[in-house]
Amino acid sequence: MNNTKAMKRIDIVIGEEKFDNLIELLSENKIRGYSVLRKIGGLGSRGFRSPYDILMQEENVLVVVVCEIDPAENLIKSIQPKLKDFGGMCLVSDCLWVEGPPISY
Amino acid sequence: MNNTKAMKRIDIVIGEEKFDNLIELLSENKIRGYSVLRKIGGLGSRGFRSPYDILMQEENVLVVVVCEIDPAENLIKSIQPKLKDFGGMCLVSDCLWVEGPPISY
Amino acid sequence: MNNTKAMKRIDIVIGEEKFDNLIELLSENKIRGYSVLRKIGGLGSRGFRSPYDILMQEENVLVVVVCEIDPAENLIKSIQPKLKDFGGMCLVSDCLWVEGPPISY
Amino acid sequence: MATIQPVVFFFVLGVLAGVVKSDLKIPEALYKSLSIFLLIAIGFKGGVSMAKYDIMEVLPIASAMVVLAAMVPLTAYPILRFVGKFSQADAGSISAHYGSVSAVTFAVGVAYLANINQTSEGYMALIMALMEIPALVTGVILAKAGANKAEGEKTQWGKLLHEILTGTSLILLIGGVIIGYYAGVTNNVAPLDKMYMDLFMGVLALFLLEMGLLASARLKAVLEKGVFIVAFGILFPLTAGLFGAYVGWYFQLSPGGTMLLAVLYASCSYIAAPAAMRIAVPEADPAVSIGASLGVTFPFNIFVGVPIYWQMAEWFHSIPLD
Amino acid sequence: MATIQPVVFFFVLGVLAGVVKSDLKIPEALYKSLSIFLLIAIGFKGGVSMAKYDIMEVLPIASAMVVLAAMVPLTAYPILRFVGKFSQADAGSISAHYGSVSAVTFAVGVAYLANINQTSEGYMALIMALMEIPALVTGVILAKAGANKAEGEKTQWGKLLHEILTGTSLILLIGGVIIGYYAGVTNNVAPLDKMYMDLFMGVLALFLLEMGLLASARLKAVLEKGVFIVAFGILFPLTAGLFGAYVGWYFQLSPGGTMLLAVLYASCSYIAAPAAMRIAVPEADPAVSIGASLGVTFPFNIFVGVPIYWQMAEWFHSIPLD
Amino acid sequence: MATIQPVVFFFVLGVLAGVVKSDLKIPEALYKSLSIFLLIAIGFKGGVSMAKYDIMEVLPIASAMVVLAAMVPLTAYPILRFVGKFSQADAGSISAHYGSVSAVTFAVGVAYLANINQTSEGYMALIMALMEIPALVTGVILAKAGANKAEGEKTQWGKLLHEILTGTSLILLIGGVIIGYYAGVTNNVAPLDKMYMDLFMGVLALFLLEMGLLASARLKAVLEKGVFIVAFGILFPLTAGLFGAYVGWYFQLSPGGTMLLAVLYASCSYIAAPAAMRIAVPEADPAVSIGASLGVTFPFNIFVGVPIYWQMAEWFHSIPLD
Ligand SMILES: Nc1ncnc2c1ncn2[C@@H]1O[C@H](COP(=O)(O)O)[C@@H](O)[C@H]1O
Ligand SMILES: Nc1ncnc2c1ncn2[C@@H]1O[C@H](COP(=O)(O)O)[C@@H](O)[C@H]1O
Ligand SMILES: Nc1ncnc2c1ncn2[C@@H]1O[C@H](COP(=O)(O)O)[C@@H](O)[C@H]1O
Ligand code: NA
Ligand code: NA
Ligand code: NA
Repeated sequence: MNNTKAMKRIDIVIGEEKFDNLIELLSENKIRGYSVLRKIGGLGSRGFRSPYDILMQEENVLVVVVCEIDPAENLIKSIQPKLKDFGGMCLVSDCLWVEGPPISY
Repeated sequence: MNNTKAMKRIDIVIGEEKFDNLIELLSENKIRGYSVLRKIGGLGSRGFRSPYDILMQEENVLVVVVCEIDPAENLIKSIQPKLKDFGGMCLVSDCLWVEGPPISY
Repeated sequence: MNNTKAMKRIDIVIGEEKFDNLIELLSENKIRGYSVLRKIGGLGSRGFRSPYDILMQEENVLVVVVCEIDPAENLIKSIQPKLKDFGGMCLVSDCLWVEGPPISY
Repeated sequence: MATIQPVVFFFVLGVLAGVVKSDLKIPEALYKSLSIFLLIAIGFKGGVSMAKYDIMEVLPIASAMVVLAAMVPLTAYPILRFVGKFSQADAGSISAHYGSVSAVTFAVGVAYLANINQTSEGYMALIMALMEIPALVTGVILAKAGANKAEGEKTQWGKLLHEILTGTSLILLIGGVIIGYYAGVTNNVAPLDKMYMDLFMGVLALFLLEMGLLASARLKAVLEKGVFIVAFGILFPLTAGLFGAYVGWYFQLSPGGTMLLAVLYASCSYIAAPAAMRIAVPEADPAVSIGASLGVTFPFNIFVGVPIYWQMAEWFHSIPLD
Repeated sequence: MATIQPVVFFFVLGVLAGVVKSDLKIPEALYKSLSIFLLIAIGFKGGVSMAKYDIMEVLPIASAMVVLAAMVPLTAYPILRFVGKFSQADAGSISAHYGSVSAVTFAVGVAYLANINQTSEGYMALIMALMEIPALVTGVILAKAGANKAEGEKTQWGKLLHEILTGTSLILLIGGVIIGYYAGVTNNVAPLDKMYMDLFMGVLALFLLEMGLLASARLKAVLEKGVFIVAFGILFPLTAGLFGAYVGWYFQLSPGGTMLLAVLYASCSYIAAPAAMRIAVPEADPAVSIGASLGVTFPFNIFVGVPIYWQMAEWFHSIPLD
Repeated sequence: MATIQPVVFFFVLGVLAGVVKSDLKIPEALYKSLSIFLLIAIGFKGGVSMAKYDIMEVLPIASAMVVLAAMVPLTAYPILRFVGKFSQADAGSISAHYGSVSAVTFAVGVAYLANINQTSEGYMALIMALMEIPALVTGVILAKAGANKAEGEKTQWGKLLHEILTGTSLILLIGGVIIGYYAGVTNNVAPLDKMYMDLFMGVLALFLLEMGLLASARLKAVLEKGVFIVAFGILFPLTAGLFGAYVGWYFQLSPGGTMLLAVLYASCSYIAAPAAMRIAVPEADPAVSIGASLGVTFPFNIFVGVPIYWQMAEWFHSIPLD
């Protein structure tokens, strides 16, 4: 497609309690743009976190980072050793960034 | 990319009232990991569900399942006949799972 | 995969204050289905919007549009000139729509 | 006539905030919390004052008033269908909205009575809770009767009845009535009244503020639908209120109770009815019914209607019954 | 025996709403706001009435009652492990839940006393706040002692202690006690009591409504686990309550205070304990412990237990101490 | 000097909870609900007591005090720019924050007066509502005047004025004043006071708890910015307060009103000003201004400032005016 740029999209789901650590890691990697979605439930190796259960107080966070291919690889490399502690999941996929907005990647 | 594994990502958006049915279906399919996002608005065949309208009490749920290619195909097969009743949408796309965290797929 | 249809998925993240403009643009483009996620934080060219900070009152909205390839290209074309004003980001990626639910694209 | 109560000006404040596009927003959780509070409080208060009545005497009268409430949608339907030219589905759905009730309009009526030092029968809260049943069922029958059903499209009566009978407002109102009744009979009202009676007006104020914000957003949509629906939203409740006042007087309610029955017949729903119609008559357009209900009739009732219904009640009561 | 207080029927209402699958939902923000309110109010009220005591005299007695509370999980564990055949982790975790306390059960006890015009020692709120510490620590030791640890699995004592000592309930209860004490001593209770004392019962009612909804969802899960855990959920609190009543009487608490100590020993946690166990004993299954606590013991305590603990307190106090 | 009021210790409790990293969290919806309540309550209470005044007499004095408030940012700016070496944008933005007001600090002042049995002019609430206008406009002018504008960068005056004039706090305060005034004049205060007057202090307590949590998170950021901004955050409000006390005394306010004017001049905004500056001066760094305002000046004012402003008011009033 015209006026688009091939980029990597990284989706990370982790427990809320690790959010600060992840953000720090992103800023060490000089990531200049990401989105954060809160109050996410789910099933994983640590069991079910119901998004409807108000007694269970654990929630997940989804952080979506879109960046160029090189920084993406570097980010993956520096995230990978921490994933065991973070839990959750980390996905990489391809996308096209529609050019136009101020560059925040 | 190194240390990654090719997987399928399935995004399902349905009305909240069908959530329990969907979860049951996932567990029948032995899905071991998914994420749930609540309070989603949208436009679909049943009209507009505004995420800002506090009188409209219907909300959608987005369930993201990441799994290996075989279970993904099985899941799709068993979800498809129910989609008419569920409404909403069901997408499949490709992604890479960054290895490291406890396996929850 | 059987019973699926190749589609485009467009992810748009913008400030809440531009939401109405975006929805108008979608309906001008005769888009018949989208999902809206609210209360999204993030980092971008306008700085950090913490999803945990209750004093900061700005939030982002994520709108996901899934549609056929032609309308997607048209949508991109008509969105692009407005992106500078909208800020945020606009991504395009490929996906398969699992057939079955009432067609809302 | 009494002065307008301060509490309704909170509605005006909400409308103004909406019109000038203020960034004022009532959190959704607050809105829901306030409605839970109001429903419990209305039920509880009613139950406490029901403790003074003999239930066996009350039930038949109350049932009659509930059943007669079905007249409201039955009257609304032909007007909407044949004068207003609405589709069968829309006419049925709007009828159901106007047959059903608005707990907040009722609350404004109660506040009005308190203001002019009038009392009313406690079981009006119970009547309000039950009135939704015939109204919604009648509305759905009107919307569906004789219509050619497309293949696979069956009215989900089971689901609908479940929705009506287990709806938040019915559960909380009736629960509040029973607990209030029990508290009244066992002389245990005392510590609960600080919250569910003393704070009633203050909570109503906040709720009306929110209603104003919501109404200002809806009014535009309904004005676009033309003058008929606006006229209907004003004239129909007056008629229904007159009928309610007549029924109340006929069953020898106190003037206060008569006025509240008029308010119930005249008021219309913007919460329970939309939810039920979405299930039973999904082909109806909620924008019209909610817009007329919330954008036109609700403000009309709380400002102009309530004092008029009181006049009607007084007027009937000036007629010697025997 | 006094009549059942109206407030507990809000719990029944919540259970019923859950059972009939009503669309009634208490917003999460309301649930959290109400618990913040209740914790502050319980602490504040306790602090105000503590202002009448000499703290130096109170502290040793209070400490003794807190330390003795560790007996509760120590007794629960062998029953769960060897009679109930639970795994070490589950038995430890459930023990911690039953050793810990439920502020809402305590609140129902306080309401019961108010209803029968009995007073109690203000420092019971302080004891409640502190009791969680020995209960949770003992529970974790039981769950872990002697177990073969898999590589890399170390009990995170630091994190656990931090979780316990800075948990919401401990912070708000102790904060409330101190501020209430200060307000009492400086004669400044006046404007705060309108909220934290007068509204207590009304807020408790709303909270119990929510608890009913939650309990109805949990009960099913626990019933599936078999009859043992249900029997445990009823018989164990009776035993713990008896022990609490004995300890209270031994330390010469008033009858009201004796009953509240019985309530504390008998009640079990469904908020603080699950949070702590998730950190310290992640291999335990929370469905059993929360289910038993919320689905069985909590309703048992507020309906049947509280009056019985009062009987126990009266019974002990009919024994001459010297 | 009076003892410190218990209510401010809720702020300390919140700070402590933040410092020990407690899991205590105030739901966002509660925070927003409490601020809506406080703004309405402050306005309403002011309106009720304004009903005793002749509005035509009050308006010119009130306007003068509002206009004179523009002196506050005009004084702050050169200090910040030339002593503090802040950029023009930052100096202008911080000036706007300090020229603007904090409704919660005002509420603590009102509570202080109630505590020492002093009254004040009801129209102070109106002054508070209006003061934001000159403060924010002046701040933006200072931030922008003479600066070379990059291409396409125009101050969005229209948007800014809209934001200021339709902001939540202005709408709710003025709405509350008008409704309170109407209730006062028509003798209809009665049922609303149970909520908006009696519960004021209890709600303020909860709000201060939240403010403490927020302030503890902000303080760290501001301490990193160095000693100047901390000193400014303490010394500047003292100066502004002195000026306010002088103006109040000059216009012959009561001692209580004089003190409240000092509080208004001395307090600074952490809600309305940040929102306005984000639109008008996006290049300013909000971390400094909110940090100084919430982390330094707010706690200073509620603990130390308020009693000092009362001393100032008393001191001026010991001077014979004629
Ligand atoms: N590279 C990126 N990856 C993910 N989200 C982004 C990215 N850039 C911007 N965003 C999102 O878009 C919002 C607005 O961006 P901006 O207008 O550039 O401040 C941010 O707060 C993020 O939520
Ligand atoms: N296969 C998966 N697909 C989607 N989400 C997942 C998957 N595995 C884990 N998650 C998410 O990550 C969270 C934490 O995972 P875990 O640490 O493995 O319990 C879960 O609660 C899910 O929200
Ligand atoms: N084409 C689409 N793109 C994105 N989301 C969609 C699309 N179609 C439907 N949805 C989502 O699915 C929900 C339910 O769809 P429906 O059952 O068709 O009304 C909508 O409210 C949207 O959130
Ligand atoms: Na009606
Ligand atoms: Na216990
Ligand atoms: Na100021």
